[in-house]
Amino acid sequence: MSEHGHPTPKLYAIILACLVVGTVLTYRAAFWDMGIFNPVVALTIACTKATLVILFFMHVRYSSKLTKITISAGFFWLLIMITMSLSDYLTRTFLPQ
Amino acid sequence: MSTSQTTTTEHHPALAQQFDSMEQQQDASTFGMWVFLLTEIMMFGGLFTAYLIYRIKYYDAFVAGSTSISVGWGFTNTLVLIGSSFTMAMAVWAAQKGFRKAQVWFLIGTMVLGAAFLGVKAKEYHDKWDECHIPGHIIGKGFNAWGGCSATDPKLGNIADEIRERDPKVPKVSAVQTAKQTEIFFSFYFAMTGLHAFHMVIGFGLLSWLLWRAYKGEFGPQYYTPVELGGLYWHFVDIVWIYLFPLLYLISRTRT
Amino acid sequence: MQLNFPIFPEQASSMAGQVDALYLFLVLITTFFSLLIAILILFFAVKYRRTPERKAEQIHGSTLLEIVWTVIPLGISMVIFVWGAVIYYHMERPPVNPLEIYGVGKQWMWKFQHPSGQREINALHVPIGRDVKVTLISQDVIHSFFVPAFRVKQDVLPNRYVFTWFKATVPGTYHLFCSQYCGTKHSGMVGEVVAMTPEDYSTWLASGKAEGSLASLGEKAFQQYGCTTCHRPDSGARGPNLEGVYGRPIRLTDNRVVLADDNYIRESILEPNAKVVSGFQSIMPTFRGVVSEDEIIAITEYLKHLSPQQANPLNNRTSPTEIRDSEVPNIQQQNEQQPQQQQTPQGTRPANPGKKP
Amino acid sequence: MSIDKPVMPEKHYLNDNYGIRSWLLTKDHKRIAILYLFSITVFFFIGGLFAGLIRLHLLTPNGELFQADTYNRLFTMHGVNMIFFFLIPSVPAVIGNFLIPIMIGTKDLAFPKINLLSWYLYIGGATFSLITLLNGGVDTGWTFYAPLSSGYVKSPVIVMAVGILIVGFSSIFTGLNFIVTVHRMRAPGMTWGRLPLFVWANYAASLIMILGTPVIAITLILLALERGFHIGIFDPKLGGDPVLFQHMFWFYSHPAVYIMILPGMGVISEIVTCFSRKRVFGYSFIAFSSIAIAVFGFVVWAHHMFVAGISVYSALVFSLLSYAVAIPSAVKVFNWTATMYKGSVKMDTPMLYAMAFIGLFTIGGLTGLFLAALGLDIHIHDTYFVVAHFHYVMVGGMVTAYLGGLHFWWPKMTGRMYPEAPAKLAALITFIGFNLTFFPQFILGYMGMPRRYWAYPPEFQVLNVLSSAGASVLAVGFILPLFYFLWSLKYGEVAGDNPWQATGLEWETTSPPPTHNFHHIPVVTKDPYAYGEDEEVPVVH
Repeated sequence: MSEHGHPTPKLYAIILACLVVGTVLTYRAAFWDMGIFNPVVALTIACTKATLVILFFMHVRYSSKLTKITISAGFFWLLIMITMSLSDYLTRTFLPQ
Repeated sequence: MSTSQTTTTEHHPALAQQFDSMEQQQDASTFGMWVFLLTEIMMFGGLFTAYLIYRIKYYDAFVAGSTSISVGWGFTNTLVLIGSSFTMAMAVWAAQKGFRKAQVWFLIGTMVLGAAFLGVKAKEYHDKWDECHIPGHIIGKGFNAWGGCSATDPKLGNIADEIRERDPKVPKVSAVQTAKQTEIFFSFYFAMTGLHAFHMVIGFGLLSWLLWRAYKGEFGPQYYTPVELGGLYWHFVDIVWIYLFPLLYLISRTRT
Repeated sequence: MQLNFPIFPEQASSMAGQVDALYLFLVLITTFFSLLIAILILFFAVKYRRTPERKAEQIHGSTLLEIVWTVIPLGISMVIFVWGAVIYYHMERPPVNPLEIYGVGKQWMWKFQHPSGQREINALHVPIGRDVKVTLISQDVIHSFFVPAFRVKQDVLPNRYVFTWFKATVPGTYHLFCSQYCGTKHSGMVGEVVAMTPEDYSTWLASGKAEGSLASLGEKAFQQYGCTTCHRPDSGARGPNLEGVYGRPIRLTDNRVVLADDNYIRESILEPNAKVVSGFQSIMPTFRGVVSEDEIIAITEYLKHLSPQQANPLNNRTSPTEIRDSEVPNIQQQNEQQPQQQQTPQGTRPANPGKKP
Repeated sequence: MSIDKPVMPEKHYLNDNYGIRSWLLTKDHKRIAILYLFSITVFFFIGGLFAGLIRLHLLTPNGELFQADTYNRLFTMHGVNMIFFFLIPSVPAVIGNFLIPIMIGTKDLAFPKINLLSWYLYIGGATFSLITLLNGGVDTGWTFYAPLSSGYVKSPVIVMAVGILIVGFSSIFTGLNFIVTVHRMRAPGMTWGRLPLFVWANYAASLIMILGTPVIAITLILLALERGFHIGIFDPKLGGDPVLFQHMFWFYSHPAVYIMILPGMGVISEIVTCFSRKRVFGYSFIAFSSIAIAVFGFVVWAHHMFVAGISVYSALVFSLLSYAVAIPSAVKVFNWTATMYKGSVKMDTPMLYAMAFIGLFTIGGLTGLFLAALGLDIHIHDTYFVVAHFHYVMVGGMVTAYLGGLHFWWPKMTGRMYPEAPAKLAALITFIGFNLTFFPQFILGYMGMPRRYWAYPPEFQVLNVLSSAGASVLAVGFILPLFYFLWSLKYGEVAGDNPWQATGLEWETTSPPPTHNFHHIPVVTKDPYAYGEDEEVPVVH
């Protein structure tokens, strides 16, 4: 937070409101049948909420580039682990001709 | 201590010897915390990856398992945790501004909400115990060897039956079969929420320590790094829950 | 101690030559680069040894050289990758019309079953000149089926069939190893593979005291466990008629379509209600702990023989995702409409001249 | 400079304070490095003892020395000891801990208390897992494959898993400390382009430590839960998938080999430049290849699983990516070689080790290509070929680099020189013994001898005897330094601040350095490895 510009309590309150709305929305959305979009919607909302927390509650919006890179790296590596593992599981049933 | 207005040119009592300035110290500490959170992402990430693979593999059993946990309590807990994140953010803000009293109250608020979360979690765990949904049976002895649950009547089959009664689309799955696959769901449920709750407990400890120091008035605009770091940790734990809630509680609720 | 010890394994399968060619190529590459580096280092160390007269010449680097020694190794490794991938592709592609042998690994022995009913422990007799497909499963931990002379290796997993295949070319007796560490007597889980001429093989088959073919063993087990009570070819049957099911796509109660392969049949015996055929109740009890892996294999073989095609249709398929809806038979209807007749829709299937067992 | 004899500085980190408390509660990174040095030496020799017993046993084909069960415990304990308790902490926690703050010109690591904590975690975890020895050790192999480890073996797997878990956290904290220190604590003028390559390499290794280690932690937790409570995630009997364990295990354990080798590569970059009196050839290529190895290292793990029953398509992808990691390693080797070109080469002991490293690592790396080639790996997977490859990289590479680095910086750490003649002898013995031990194993592997075999067919005996003979030579090569290093502590020549006339901030302070490393925080104005600028052609010794 050396790079200044501080969030105010008002901003925090707005974020809180957004998070609550997001939670209610996830909850409601889970009961509408959207087929395969149910998990997609749920995860989209979750990601949005997480981003809000990271950006504002955790002050990343006001932090150095290094912090931003660090966080992106974390999620990027997680993505590597998930996609590369699934690359095995999702293609296992195919037999080569 | 905090009332004496030290400037960065003088030696602040909280400045460690290896650092040149308070600013460098705060920068390094905050960055260190982020790097630590990176490891936390990967640690939970391992669980998430495994969870995802089994969710694809045993989707129906995961639906059955998910349906058996109380979405109401999960929803409540999500709100509680979000609220605690808010009070934590406010505590950091108060520390930064040097409002000692506000800071103490916000920290107390965070702890109360955190405790409420853990309380609800304990209740949920207890319910699972009563329903014989604790995974980890000793092979051949049934779902839960300790809780007085019988070996041949795993209740998960009943859940699957209930789901089936309401929705004929759900495939018929035998009780034993469901029990075994749902057990994997519950293994993930307890591993993930357990690891999360463990982090909450540690966070609770951190908060108590911060509260004590805040009460003594150690934090102010010059030095509030510990509160900031505690906040980062607490928010991270909140983020994990933001993902856990839909992944564990809301798998295809439309079928119920 | 044998002092005239070999330093190269025997080549006794159709794949061995290909694998060795790649190996020798890589040995060449390794030797070349190792010598290059070693000679350069020693040469520089001697030529540019420290003397009071000479100073080191400072060189910062050369982008051109960096590119050269990035691109050349990249090129070489791509050649190796493609070469290795081609061999792997040949190894993984299931052979057409193979001799099918089943193997079960357990701590610490190998059991093999031939289609004609012979059983062997820690030994495997195979004819040369014919594709042999070994379908493998483990009863406990992970093992690995390894025949160095054939250059084949496959981890043998519990709860799931895997297969490997080879075509032996030279008669002889070769090592069979378990190469995945599997507990105390891991190194005792060894045996021999005997490759024989087809004539010797048939003699061997005839001399062995088989209690009937594998399929007949399966039929016996099928009756012994009372499978026929429900799996009957008439309309009142509580279970689907299993004639002609093997290798076919099956529609399940939830409208999914799966392929009735070895793994599906095994799962249906052990966990009957995991994937229930459309139109049937999930009433079958599990046979886990009742029926052995050997018997499952025999029953599978029996069901295979109930299919009109002798050749394993799985060997001709590409992927289960390619199953089209029109291909999917409705077993229930089949049961109701033609109760006595063994019938399978063959419309869209590539004609495979099948002989009935 | 050889006229006035160098003297020891009056006050330095070793005599700043005395007593056991001043060591066990120290926050000085240099003292913590010495603590690590002692402890990993102990674990190295314990692991070495197991290795010696294994080789002794394999002299005869029929398993005449030990019971199969004992043998299995020996190789498991050898693997666990060497990998988790020696190789992973070796260069980073000893040499890196000692040097990184000095090299970048700061007083200490960013978090000295956490640094001390990580030593305690290390020693606690490692000791804890040695408790299993009371029960005879663990017999799962260091890879702990489920379901063997989760349900079949009778040895104390959970204790071992917890021990490794604790040591894992030590590794995480070390990595965290290095990363923050490198980012936030550099001296004025120490830009990223001026960082010594040793620091770059350790930085890259630290990235792997913090990104990979948590995954092995959660994997081991799940394994312990599986074994204790049968939660069914890895156990096929309960519907779990044992291959998932392998995925999660190798997600860490493959990158972990780069934790082990990268810092070694950093050591080599320092030694080669110093003893050739040359700027390093292609500084930025070596620096970035470290990062490239760390990043690519994460997407190749399933090449350990080509025969494990993974999807064919997945295998192709992982094989292709495996070659991506080979390129930066090749780039490094070529750059080191080019650095020697037209240098002024002096073959002191550290340089001997460095040259051995380059040669052996080349062989180790190239044989990795065999294993990444799909069709070929089917045959050599889980054979002695893998064992040989791994030891060429880890012993021929990492241990050699560690010994080279220890000789190179020994005068800085202790203020005294090691004796040159026995050291050269030891380097030579190590080199010969090493090749004799492990080269025959390549042949054995291609012949088809599976690894972890307690007994083997008689036609493999000659090669095994050769290997065992080599091991005894190698043991001499490893024990020798122990003696002359100890000897030098008292009788070694006083080294002076910069016995090698090397560049780098660590040579600008006294030997041994003062507690706060520098009397004044240095300001960096020169590029790294600025050899030849103020050269008066020193001929040391």
